[in-house]
Order: sequence, then C-alpha cells, then structure tokens
Amino acid sequence: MNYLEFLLMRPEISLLSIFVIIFLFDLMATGRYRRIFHGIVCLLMLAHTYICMTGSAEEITLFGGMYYNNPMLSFMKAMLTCGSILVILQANRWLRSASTYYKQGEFYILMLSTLIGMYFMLSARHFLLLFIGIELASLPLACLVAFDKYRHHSAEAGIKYILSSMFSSAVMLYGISFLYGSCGTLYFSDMATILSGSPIHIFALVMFFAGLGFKISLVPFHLWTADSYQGAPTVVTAYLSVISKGAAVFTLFIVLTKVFANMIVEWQAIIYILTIASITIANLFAIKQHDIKRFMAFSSISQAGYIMLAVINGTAHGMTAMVFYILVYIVANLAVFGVIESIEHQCTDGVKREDFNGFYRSNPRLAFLMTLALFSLAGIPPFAGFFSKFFVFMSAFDAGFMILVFIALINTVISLYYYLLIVKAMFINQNDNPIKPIKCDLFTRISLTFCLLGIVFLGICSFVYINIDKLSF
Amino acid sequence: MEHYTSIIIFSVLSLLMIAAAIAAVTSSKIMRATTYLLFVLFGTAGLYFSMFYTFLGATQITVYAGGIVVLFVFVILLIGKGSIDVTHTSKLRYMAGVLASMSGLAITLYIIKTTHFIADKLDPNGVSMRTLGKTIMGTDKYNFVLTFEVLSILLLACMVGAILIARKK
Amino acid sequence: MLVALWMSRGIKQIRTVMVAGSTLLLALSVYLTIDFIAMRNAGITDAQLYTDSWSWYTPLNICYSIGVDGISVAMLLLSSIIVFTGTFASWNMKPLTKEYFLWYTLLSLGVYGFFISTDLFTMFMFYETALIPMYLLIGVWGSGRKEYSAMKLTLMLMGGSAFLLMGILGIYFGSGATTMNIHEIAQMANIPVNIQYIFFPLTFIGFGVLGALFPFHTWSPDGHASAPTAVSMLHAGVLMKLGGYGCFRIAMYLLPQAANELAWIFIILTTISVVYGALSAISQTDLKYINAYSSVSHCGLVLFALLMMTRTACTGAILQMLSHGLMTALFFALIGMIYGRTHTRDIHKMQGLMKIMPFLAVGYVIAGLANLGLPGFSGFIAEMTIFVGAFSVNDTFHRVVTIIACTSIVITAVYILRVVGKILYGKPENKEHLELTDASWHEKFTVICLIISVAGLGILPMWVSNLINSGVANIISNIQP
Amino acid sequence: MIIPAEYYLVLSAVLFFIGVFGFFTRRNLVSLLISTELMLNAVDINFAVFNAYCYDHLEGYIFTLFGIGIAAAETAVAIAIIINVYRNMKTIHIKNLRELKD
Amino acid sequence: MELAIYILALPLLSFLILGLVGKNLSHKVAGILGTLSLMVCTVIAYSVAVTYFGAGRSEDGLFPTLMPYNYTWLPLGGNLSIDMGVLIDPISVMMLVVITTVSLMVHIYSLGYMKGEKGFQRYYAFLSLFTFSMLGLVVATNIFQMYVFWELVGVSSYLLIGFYYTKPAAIAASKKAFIVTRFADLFFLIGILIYGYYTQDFSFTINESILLSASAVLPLALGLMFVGGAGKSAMFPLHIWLPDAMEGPTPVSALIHAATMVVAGVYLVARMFPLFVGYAPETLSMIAYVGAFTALYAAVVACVQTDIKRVLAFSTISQIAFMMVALGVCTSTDPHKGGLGYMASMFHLFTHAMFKGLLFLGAGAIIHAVHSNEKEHMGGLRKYMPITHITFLVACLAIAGIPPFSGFFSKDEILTACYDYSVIMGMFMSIVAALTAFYMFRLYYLIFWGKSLYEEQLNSYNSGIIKEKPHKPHEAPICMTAPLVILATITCFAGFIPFGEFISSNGHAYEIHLRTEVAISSILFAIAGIVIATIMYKSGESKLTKAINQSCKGFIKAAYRRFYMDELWMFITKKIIFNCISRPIAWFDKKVIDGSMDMLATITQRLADFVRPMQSGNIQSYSVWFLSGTLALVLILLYLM
Repeated sequence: MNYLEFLLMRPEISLLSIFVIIFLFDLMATGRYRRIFHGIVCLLMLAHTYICMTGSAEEITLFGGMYYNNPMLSFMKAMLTCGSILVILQANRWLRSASTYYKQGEFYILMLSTLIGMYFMLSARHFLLLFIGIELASLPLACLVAFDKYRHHSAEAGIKYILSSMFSSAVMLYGISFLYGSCGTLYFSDMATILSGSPIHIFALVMFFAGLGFKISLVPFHLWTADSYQGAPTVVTAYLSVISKGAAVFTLFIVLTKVFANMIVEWQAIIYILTIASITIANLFAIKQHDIKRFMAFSSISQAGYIMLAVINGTAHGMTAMVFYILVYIVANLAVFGVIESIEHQCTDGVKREDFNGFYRSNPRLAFLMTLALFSLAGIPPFAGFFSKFFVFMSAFDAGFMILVFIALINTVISLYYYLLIVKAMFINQNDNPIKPIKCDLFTRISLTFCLLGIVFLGICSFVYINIDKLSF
Repeated sequence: MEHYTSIIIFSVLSLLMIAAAIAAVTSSKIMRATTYLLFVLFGTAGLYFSMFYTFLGATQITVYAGGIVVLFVFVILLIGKGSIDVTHTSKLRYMAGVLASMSGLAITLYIIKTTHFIADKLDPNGVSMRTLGKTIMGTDKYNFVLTFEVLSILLLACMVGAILIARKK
Repeated sequence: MLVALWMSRGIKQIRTVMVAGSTLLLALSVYLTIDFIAMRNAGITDAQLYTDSWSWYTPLNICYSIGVDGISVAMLLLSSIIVFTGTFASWNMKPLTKEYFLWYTLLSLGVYGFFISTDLFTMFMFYETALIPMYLLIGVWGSGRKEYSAMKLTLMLMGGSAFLLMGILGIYFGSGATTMNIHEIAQMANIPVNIQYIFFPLTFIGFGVLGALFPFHTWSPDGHASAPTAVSMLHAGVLMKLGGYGCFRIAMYLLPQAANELAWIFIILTTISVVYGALSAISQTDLKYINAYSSVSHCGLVLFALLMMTRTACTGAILQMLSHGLMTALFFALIGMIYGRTHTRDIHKMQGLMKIMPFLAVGYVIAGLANLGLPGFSGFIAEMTIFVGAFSVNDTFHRVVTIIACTSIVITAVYILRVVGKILYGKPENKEHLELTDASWHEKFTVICLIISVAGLGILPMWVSNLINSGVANIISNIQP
Repeated sequence: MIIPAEYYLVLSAVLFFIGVFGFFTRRNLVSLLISTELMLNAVDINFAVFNAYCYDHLEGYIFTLFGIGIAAAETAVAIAIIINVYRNMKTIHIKNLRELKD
Repeated sequence: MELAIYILALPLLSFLILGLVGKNLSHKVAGILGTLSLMVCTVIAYSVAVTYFGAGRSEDGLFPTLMPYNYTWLPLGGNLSIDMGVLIDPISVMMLVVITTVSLMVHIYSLGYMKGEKGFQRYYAFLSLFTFSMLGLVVATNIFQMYVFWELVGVSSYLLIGFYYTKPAAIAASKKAFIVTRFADLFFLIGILIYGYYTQDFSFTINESILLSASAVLPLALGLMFVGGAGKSAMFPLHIWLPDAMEGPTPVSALIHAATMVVAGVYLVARMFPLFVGYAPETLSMIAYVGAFTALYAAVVACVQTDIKRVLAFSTISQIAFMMVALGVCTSTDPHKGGLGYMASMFHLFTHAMFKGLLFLGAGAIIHAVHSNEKEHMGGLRKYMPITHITFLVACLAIAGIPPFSGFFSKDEILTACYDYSVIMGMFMSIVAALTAFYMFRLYYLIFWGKSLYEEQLNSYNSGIIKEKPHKPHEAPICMTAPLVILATITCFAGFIPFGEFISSNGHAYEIHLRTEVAISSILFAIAGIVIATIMYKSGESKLTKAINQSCKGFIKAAYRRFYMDELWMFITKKIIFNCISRPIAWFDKKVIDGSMDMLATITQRLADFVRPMQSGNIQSYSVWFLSGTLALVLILLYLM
C-alpha cells in the first residue's frame, strides 16, 4: 500500500489541484473576485501546462501497472491542456453573458473534470481505468453540451449526446467484458500476449472500437456528431471537436498498439473501412451543410478519417504523424470556432454559411484568419495543415495502404470544395447586410493569435515535428 | 435435488428476467416499464447471489433498485402526462430495430458458442470483505485504489453537472 | 520575402512596393542567368549549380534543398519576366488592391519555389502553394462565371495534385525511403519497374492536369476566361509550365523505365490535345477561350515533345515552355486590355479595333504572328526544335504522331487569323467603341516588355538553347535506356 | 450442479439485446434510459460471471461494482438532461426531438 | 561578296525604323527613306553580280559557290542545326538582281501610287520587310533558312494583301493567302524533317554517300517540299489564294504576286534541282504534269476574267507553271542532254519578273486612272495614257512570245525543253502559249481600245443624262511612269542576255541557240492567238465574240468561276473542317469532357442527397446505424478475412 504513488502522477495531481482550487473559488468568491475568475483560471491552466511539460522526462509505471506516463504522454496531455486553454480563452464572451455568468464556475469544473478523464484515458493501462476515464471525459461533457439550459437546441443536443454516449459505452463495455472473459485480465501488458484474433477477440475488438469510434466520431458511429455540435454552445462544440476527439484518438492508438498488437491485421482492416467511410460520407454531408457548426461537425468527421490514416500505420512514425496532425488540427479548428464564437451573437438561429457573405469587407482580420484556418484544414501549403496531411498520407503509404491513401486524396478535393465555399462566401459573395465589424475581447484575441501562429508556423518550423518524433514510442 | 435447485432457480430467474425485460421495453406505460426494470434488476442481484457475490448483489439492490429506479420514478412523476410511450410508430424503423438487435443477438450467441471458456472456478465461499477491501484500496497489481479515486471524481463531476442542468435558476 | 516586405504598407504604396519587388526579382533572375551561363562557360559541369540544402524534417528525410540547372534558370527568368509585367498589367486592380497583390505574390512565390527546389516534398509544397491563390484571384477579381471557373480550376488542379502526391509518395517509398532529393533518387535508380508502372501514370497525370493534358484540360478555358489579366498571364504563362517541368523533372527523370514503356499512351493523349485544342479554338467566339484552347494545344506540344525523349525534342519542349509562356502572357495581357475597354470578349461584337486602338491592335497582331510560329519570334524556334527532335525518333508511330502534331501549325494560323480579321480589321461598327482610348503607359510598357522578350528569344535562340541543353542532356541521359 | 457459465452469458446476451431492441424502438426518453439500464445491467452480469467462473483476481467483480456506480452517474446526468428537455419542450417524446437534423 | 550581307541588312533596318518610328515620320520622308535604302541595296546587288560573274569561272569551269557568312543560329542536337548565312551562286545572284530591281521599281512607283494613303509608312515598312525576307530566302545557305524566310515572306505577303484592313475582301484574301500557303508549308516542313533526318544535314550540298543511303526517302521528301513550293507558286490546286491576293495594293501585286514571291517555289525546285534529277526523277515528272495542267487551267480561266488584275493573276499562275514545267521536263543535269529546262526556267523567271512586273505596274497606273479593276470601266484608254499604253503593249508582246522581246527567248527555250521531253508536252505547252497570247491581247484591247467609258459618260453628261461630271482618265505621274519605262526597256533587251553563260543546270556555260522549228511554230502560235484576240476584241465585243460566248456559255461561266475551285475549297474548309470537325469538337469539349467533369460534381451532389436521410435527427436510427455498423464490421472480419 503505497499511496505516495498518487503524488507521482504529476499532471493529474496538478490538474486535480486546480480543479479543487476552482471548486473552492467558485464556492467562496463573490462579486469583485468573480470578475477575475476567467483570468485566474487561464493563469492556473498555464501554470499547470508548465508543470505538465516539465519534470516528467522519465517513464513512470504506477499502481501495479495500471497507470503509465512517459514524456510523449505528457506531451499529449499538455497539448490537450493547451487546446483547452485556447477554448477557455475563447469562452470569455459567452461566459460573461447574462445567461451563463452565474454558472461560470461549473463550466470550468466540468471542463477540467473531462480533462482529467482524458488524462486517465491516456495514461490508463487497465481497461477499468480506461473506461472510467472515458466516462469521466464524456459525462460532464454531456452537461456542457446541455449547458445553455434554456435553449432548445442545447437541450436536444445534450440528450442526443448523452443517450448515444450511453449506448456506445454499453456496447463498448460489452466488448470489454468479452475481452475479460477470454483473457482473464484487463491489464494491457498481460492482454497483449494473450490476444490472438479468435472470433471472440474480433468481436470484442470491434465493440471496443465502436465505443472509441463514437468519441472520435467515425462513420457509422458519427451520427450524433452533427446534431450535438450544432446544438451545443459553440465553445463546447469546439472543445468536443478538438480536445475530446484528440484524446480519443490518442487512446485508440495506444490501445490498438499496446493491447491489440497481435491483431494488427484485423484492426487495420477496420480502420481501412472506417476511414474510407468516414472521409467520404462526411465529405458528402459537409457539401450540403449551411449551418456552420454543423458543417464543422462533418468537417471534423472527415478530419478524423485523415487522422486514422496515421493510426493505421501503428508505429512510432504513425504516432508522430498522428500527434502532429492533431496538434495542427487543434489550432486550425479552434481558429474557425473562435471566429464563429465571435460572430455568433450577431446571427439569429445559428451561424449560417450565408452569414459569412461579405465577411471580408467588414471584418478583414477575422476573415483572413478564418481563411488561413480553412486552408490549413484543407491541407493547403504553406500552412501547417498541408504538412500534417502530407505526413499522415506518408505514414499510411508507408504501411502499404496505397489505395486508401488514394481515396483519401481524392476526398481532399471534395473537402477543398466545401472549405472553399466558405472562403468564397467571405471574399466573393456580396452582401447588403454583412456582419458588423467585431471587436474581440482580449482573451479571444490572444487565443486567435496563438491559433494563427500555430497555423502559420507549425508547419514551417520543423522542430515541433522533430521533437514529437523524438518522443514517439 | 440439490443439483437441480440451482438450475431451477436459475431457469426461473432467467425466464423471469427475460420476461420482465421484454415487458420493460414494450409496455406502453413508463411507470410499469420501470417496475419491470426493477424486476430485472432484482433478478440480476439474484444471479449475483447465485454466484456467491453477495456484496455485489447487495450493491445492485441498493444502488440500482434503491437509487436509479427511484430516480426514474421521480422523473416520471415530475413529467406526469408525458410519460406515455407509444411503441408503434414507424413500421420500417421498428423492423430495422428488430432486425438489428436480433442479428446482433445471433452473432453474439454464435460467438459465445464458438468460444470455449474455462469455467470451473466458481468459489462457493464468495469474496471476503477483507479481500474486497484490499482490492479496492490497494495500490499493487489487481488492486484498484486509483480507479476508485477516479470514480469518485467522476461521481463528483456528474453530480455537479446534473445539479447544474436540473436545477432552476 | 516579398510578402513580408509589403504586408505592413499602406494601400497607396502597394504599387511602388510591388514594382520594386518584381523589378528586384527580375534583376535577380537576370543576374542568375548571366552568372549561370558564365559558370557553364567556365567549365563547371555539375548538374546543378547554387545547390544548397537544409535539413528540414529529418525523420522523414525532407530537406529544403535548392539548386538550379539550365532548365530552371530559364524558367525562373520566364517567371520573373511575367511577374514583372503582370504587375504592370494589373496596375488598376480596383477592389482590395492589397489583397490582390498579396495573393499574387504568394502565387509567384510558389512558382519560384517550385523551380528552384530539388526536393520532392518542397517541390510539391510550392506546387500547391502556387495553385491555391488562383482560387481567390479568379474568384474575387475575375469576371464572367468566375465562381464556377475558379472552383472548377482549383478542384481539378487539386485533383491533379492528389494524383501527384500519390506519385511522389510512390517514388519516395519505391526508392527505399531514404531521401527526398530528386537527384539522389535518380542516381540510385532503384525503383522497381512494377512500382514505376503504377506511379508513372499517376505522376504524369498529376502534372499533366496542370499542363492541360487532353481529357483533363477543361479547367483551362473556363479558368482563363474568368481570371483577371495578370492572373491569366501568370497562370497560362508560368503555372501551366509547372506541369511540363514537373513531368520532365519528376515523372520522367525519376521513373525512366516506365516512362519509356508507357510513353506511347501519353503521346497519343498529347497528340490529341495538340490537334484538338487547336481545332476547338477555331470555333470559339470568346477571345480568352480561343487563347485558352490555343494554350491547351501549345502545352500539349510541350508534353508531346517531352515524351519523345530525345535531347532535341526536350530542349524544344523547354523552349516551347518559355516561348508559350511569354506569348500567351502577351496575349492575355492584350486581351485583358481590350476587354477592359470594350467590356466584351465576343469576337462578333468587336470590329475595326485597329482604327481605335492601334497600339493594342498591332501588339495583338504581333502576338498572333508569334503564336502561329512566325520565324523571328520564339514560337518558331521552339516548334521547329520540337519537330526536328520528335522526327528523329526512328519509328513509324512517332513519325505519324509528329506529322499529326505538325498540322497544328496550320490550324493555329487559321484561328489566329480569324480573330485578327474579325476584331482588328474592318470598320469599327460599334459606336461606343469609337470613344475608346489606346493603351496607357503602363500597359504599353507591359506589352513592349513582352514583345521584346518574345522577339529576343526568337531572334537569338542560341544562348537560351545552350542554356537549356545542358540541363536537358543531364536528365535525358537518365531517361534513355 | 453448477450452472454452466454459458447460460449466464446467453442470458446476459439476451438481456443486452432486449435492451438494444428497446433502445431502437421506444419512443420516450425515459424508456430509452430504461433500455440502456438493461444493457448496462447485462454487461455487469457478464463481468461477474467471468470473474466468478474463470478467474481468480477480482477485476471483473470490481468492474461490475464500479460499473453499477457509473451507470448510476450516467442515469443521473441523463435524467437531469431529460428534465431539462421537458422543461424546454414540454415533452420527452423522441419525435419532438428533431429540430437538429439535416 | 561581303557586301551581300548589307543587302539583307538594309531592308531589315529600314523595316525596323519605319515600323517603330514610322508614325512620327512624314509620308515623304518615310517613302524616300525606304526607296533610298533599297536603291543602295540594288546597287550592291548589281555590284555583287558584276563582281561575281566578272570574277569568272574557277578551274573546273564552274562559278564557285561562295558562303561569305554562315552562322549557327539554333543548334538542334546531333549534327543538325539551323544556320543563317549568305550563299552566293549563280541563281541566287540572279535572284538578287531580279528582286532588288523589281522591288526598287515598285518602291519608286509606290511613291506615286500610294500617295496620300493612310498608313503610307506602314506600307513602306512592310515592303522593306518583304524585300528583306525574299532576299533572305534566295541567299539561304540551307533548306531550313529558306524555310525561315519562306515563312517571313508569307507573313509579309499577308500583311501587304491585308493592307487595306478595313476592306472585308482584303481581309479575307489575306487570310486565305496565308492559310493556303501555310497549309502547303506544312508539307514543306515535313519534307524538310524527312530530309534533315536522313541526311543529318539541312544544307544543299550533301555528299553523295549520304544521299545514296537516304535515296529511298528522298523522292518523298522532295515531293513534299514541292508541295510547299506549289503552295507559294500557286500551282493547281493550291492556286486559289493568288487571284484573291489581288486585293492588295497593285504595286504589291506586282512585286510579290507576280515577280518575286510566287517564283519562290520555282526557286526552291531549282535549288534542289540536283537532288531532284539525281534521286527523284519521278517527282520531277510529276512536277511537269502538275505544271502543265496548271498552265492550261490558268490560261483558260484568264481568258474569261473581267477584272484586269485577275487576268494578270491567272496569267502569272500560268507563266509560273511554265517555269515549273521547264524544270519538270529535265531529265539530266547536262543542258545538252535533257537538262535545258533548268536554264530555260531560270531565264523565264528572270524575264517574266520584268514583264509581269511591268504589266502589273501598268495595270496599277490604269486603275489609278479609272479607279476600277473591271474591264467595263475601261476601253479606249490609249488616248489618255500613252506611256502606259506603249509599255503595256511591250509587255504583252513579251509575254505572248513575239521576238525580239525577252519573253520570246525564254519561252522558246522552255518549249524546246518540252519538245525534248516529249512531243505531246511540247505541243501542249505551245497551245498554252497561244492561249497566253490570246488572253493578253484580249486584255490589251479591252483596256486600250474600244469605246471609252469616259467619253460615253461625258456625252451623257453633256446631254444631261447624268449629273456628275465624269472623272477624266489621266496619265500617271512621273514616278509611276518612270519604272514602267525602265522595265519596258529591260523587257525589250533582256532576251539578248546570254543567260546560259551564267546559269545552267550543271553550272557549265551553255550557249543559247534557237531551234528554228520550235521558234517558228511558237511565233506562229502566238500570232494566231493575237489575231484571234484582235478579231474578237479590237473594237469592243464583236458579233463573233458574242456568238462564241453564246455557244459555250456554260463553259465560259465555269471558267469565269475558275471551275469552282474556290467553292470546293470553301466547302472543304468551311463546311467540313469548321462545321464538321471543329464545331463538333468544341461541342464535345463543352458537353462531354467538361460535362463529365461537371458530372463528377453532380454525382457527388446527388450522393450527398442520397446519404442525407441517414442524418434524420432521430437518435434511434443513429443507434441502429451504430449497431449495424458494428455488426457489419464483425461479419466482415469474421468471414471476409
């Protein structure tokens, strides 16, 4: 019984302490202090990121192999945290609005708890911990989705999310139960040697995959995505589409390579099918969308498909490509959501593509940022998205999936089409009544600036990638 | 005879559970469905008992029957007249549902059938509370203090969330 | 570099900065050309000069490596001339001037980068960099069905680059995934033949789309028709050359066996594009469409010549790239200027422009003559080199296609003269047109610069030809079995 | 006689898919929740059975135990949201929950 | 000899000056500048000729072939390269003289003719350009250089024909001329390609062994080159552009479409003559037949044309055909043994250039006077334009082959060569010669004799039938008549030049001697033609004429419409190429290819609509998809892998 081991989980503990601080602050603080709540949270998170990034240079295995941390995982956690910070920064305006102001504290608490859940998803080396991590990462998220209590859409999105989530976790649990039944243990390291690819293993693998596929929103497990994204508060949508998805992808990669290493043929086949389905179907849907958040939902599904191209590789190489892709995806997607968030209050009934008509004339900077972000998402050089996409393709190609790469590449053309539709709306389409010039608040501005920097420099400066590569395992 | 008691108990229990489950998903009154669910949950507790997992069975009854079902009842009462479930709407979707779940069942049964589980370890002594306690609170392998703690965070977060959503301004 | 230079400037100064920048680039590339020739004359025979390489993405063997040989020097020169003149051609670009030039500069950045890279990745990156600004340039500042055209152009080219990326990955992994450097891959020459068979067509089509290869050319007429003047110039003048250059530098150079085996398919396609483009041009009524189809035909000739895989033909191909680049830029510049005045490009609606705007009309006649391969202009030397080179492949198939391709010069004459006759000659009938003015000074400057370049290349082809020849020889020796 | 483990498994499978069936066909949010409870319950049975019949350590046991807890948490959140839905729309019928769609 | 380069440089220079800054010069300065530079040119050309022929023959009895300049212009890999240089040998010197002379005359003449025209400077610039290219063509050191200038000649011809660019007919004519010749040039180019590939050289002097090895393809190559030549020289059926080309200013017609450019084809064949004789005799015979047919065809058509320039144009075609025939009937390089035609052809080229130039310039003067091309507006002009009348008559006599005018001698040599080849060919060509005499005198009488339109109009003006006072025809100014006189003088005496001394098929001196029977018969034929013409047209249209017209109305109409060759070509180009090929291709491009690309987009959109119901908003159907997907994956993995 060595409870000191808790203290060795640096990122988790530090995040947990912030969690507690915020909890207490929320309970105690009044009036004046509440106004600086947002700033305090951001600072705390920054400090936490620092802690997370430093000092965990060595591998740690704790609790009899249940918990594992190494620099790469720390990096992933830091990435997720940074992403969350960006989201929180963007949330400022929304949180200060009258309908949300009083539940500001809850927002942070729920968000941080999901983040903790993701940390455990990444670090778990036991299915129980993994499962609890996943639940911790999704249940509070359901609350966040339904956060705008008095908006129909938010409630509807919330119920759709929670029910789908429950359904999928039931399915996943069922799969895990069979894994347990056939392996006798749920420790990753022990299971890896036992799994051989017999029918029950395949059955369990698919069910498990479905559970994570739900979180990553791969086709055909994606159908909740659009509705929830559209209905949820924009900040939450951003969080869902980026952080939650990223964590799930990381987890999937880890589980597949650590647990199902022997079944690589099977899971590669799964990914193969799902990737094609995801990219293609999501693209088809995205073409027809007018609501921007809904559109971004499909875009994110298709992006998830591209991420899978890196996962399918299953080596350190693939991991690097995947992490890098997600990193780039985080900044680009958050940039888009940042813009959406900034203009949202001017649009009744959700932001539509048409609302962007003439956007460039009225808000050149935001439109410019948005364009860059969309280009990055579409994989246009010299923005970071190009690099990440290239590496992803490379890793899938390396694994020998040429046809898959080819199909994905053809799909990039479709995806370019719909991204360009927005660009077109902003630059080309005329509008008598465009969105009025917006002055973003400081927090949003910081966040967007970071996104912009990321979009522009992540690709051109190769050291990020190289360092990730060094960390990969 | 002893041999057969367990099997009889099991068969009765399982038939009851299946019947209750079917009733729970078909009954048009939600309150009744909840009651049927309660039966299933009790039945499950019975199964746990039959595996000599008494603590588990007890938890099942306490948490599920005592907690969750009460919640259900609570919400049903709250909602009142909205609580009628119209089962038959779209035939197509209904059939799709039937088809999907039946084929799922078929596949699962097939998988269970083809797999050979080495199932001979049933320990009539059950699990001692001491072992259980150690397992939950231990830090070594096959001990679960970490998950226990994380679960507590989960419950806390869910509580916060649920209250947030459910409470009025 | 240029981007950073003027990002911060005010609207009024944009022109100044742009002119300064493009002049600087032009000067640089002229200097580069002279220096390059001097070095060659001094007996330096390395395949590439000014090579440099910075490791970029080490784990993936991606380097930012640059270097030039005769071909790229020539192409750089071409690009800078056109960028330079294009700046003048877009003197009065009205809405969002700054943005226009920003994208314009990004586009040229991509082009320059492409020509100097010797690394597959960077090359591909610059290639795509050059493509995307087209969308906005056409979409925002274009005319006619600009949105449709812009979208079509972008999507088709991106589709092409999807093929291309496949090809590049195939080459990289086929050669053992140890280097992305083109020359190193070429030297290793270890790509298995069956892999080459898969990836040669992919790469070739990938670049071919940009080079307006027959069934993939349809972006070109619409795109050109809708694009603003300078963009048409740059696009037809330089960007389409990326296709030919890439086909040669990557597809053929790195996948020689497959290139030899599969060339016939593409020869047929290119022959079709040569004749087909020319024939289509005959019955068009929109000036830009005519020129766009003419570009299809001429660019087809470039690919055609490359596929002949003889040194002469390939030299001719590069010459044709230069020549077509300059000519077509001239054409588009003139068309843009005419359109800017008459607001129509329908040849039936214009008449007797020679009387109204003599300068532009004379320029147009000269461009037309250059285009139909008049000796003394660049078109002639390029075409002749190509035909002589193509004819020297000794088998019936090549002979026949060469002769078929030759017929394009007659067809070219037909459509050029048709246009000249229709719009320039005759009596001006449209009353409104009588009021129109002739070219302003910056327009004149543009036209004159281009005419001088075209004629210079046509009258003194020797030095360019020699310049190119060394580069071509190097590549050809790798291709020929 | 010890009841074979497979019997339990079959039972749990049947329960699970009855839950699935319910989830597919019911028209009321609470009913859906009930169906989900059935599914989760079936999974719990699985874990317990495997642990009881096959393996020494208490992983399955603990899993079941925690699973019950998680199910409770999920239900709590779901019910909270259902209440919220009801508050917003005055109904908890699925067919009314289709404002968000293509 | 080194001066020869200036012959090229001067016109080019004057073209550049006039072309670039011409606008700022006054008409006079521009005209004089152009004329002066050409005058210098002419002087140099003559001096070159004098020094060249004066230097005498080298030891082997030949005039040396000199190449004072030859630079590589464009290397083509291997041994091939396009060179630019100056080649001096008898025929090129002869051509230099011819071109500069006629060109100078035209330059001087144009000072008067084009006076006051808009674009006067442009006109002179184009003339200079043309002269430059034509000179470049004749001094070409290799076939490719020839091709280069060949094209330039084509373009300058295009520009000059289209000089009146506001006239639709001129535009059409220039376009037609260019495209038809360009079409022929295509074959020329292919011929060059074949030639160049098999001999690995483009030059005219290639050693025997290489030629022998390439002998299999030489007939083909040379035949193709001839097609190119036929295009420029307006051989049937590529002649259609020449009559239309008369839309250009008349001096231009004189220079380009009578004297110089159109003989480029003849010059080409003459240039390649040793090869033709040595390796492609069949091709040579083919040339003869084509030439003979063309000669007859053009002569017949010329008999019924009403536009005087058209008559001259067809006459030109016919005469060039004579030259072609002369070359074609050669069977060896020895002028004594069947190689006479070469010399005859060159001789005729020389004399024809002079008298046809004269005819055109005369016609120009007439047109200048009456402002019309049609014969109806002419008649009885001899009173008003005496100088023109006399010079025109001289030219007519020359072309008809009446001694002692130059045409007689050269034509006589041609006929002799024809008779040497075969009697039938000789007879045939003699008849054509008679026709020539007939139509020329028909023209002559129609213009200068008969009723004067002016007088008729004056009468009706005086009697008040028409209001306007008619325009009185007047003699041309001095700068127009002077060239007429000069050329007439040359025409009178050129026949006595011992042409064979300078030029013959094998390079050795050949003494021209008239073969009596041929000479007499040809004179008789010519006189017969003249007499018939006199009877028919001396004083207007006689009854006989009308009777003849009546009796073969259909034939005459057909001949007037040039036997519908133009219509045929129009049918082929307009209907078949434009409507049946180009249009469908454009349609195909728009609909099928473009359509298929758009189709991809449409299909994508349709698919998008198709999958749309998936996103029904119903959470249960979502879950059905979820589970079905999972099960499908399980099944796939279990059974398909």
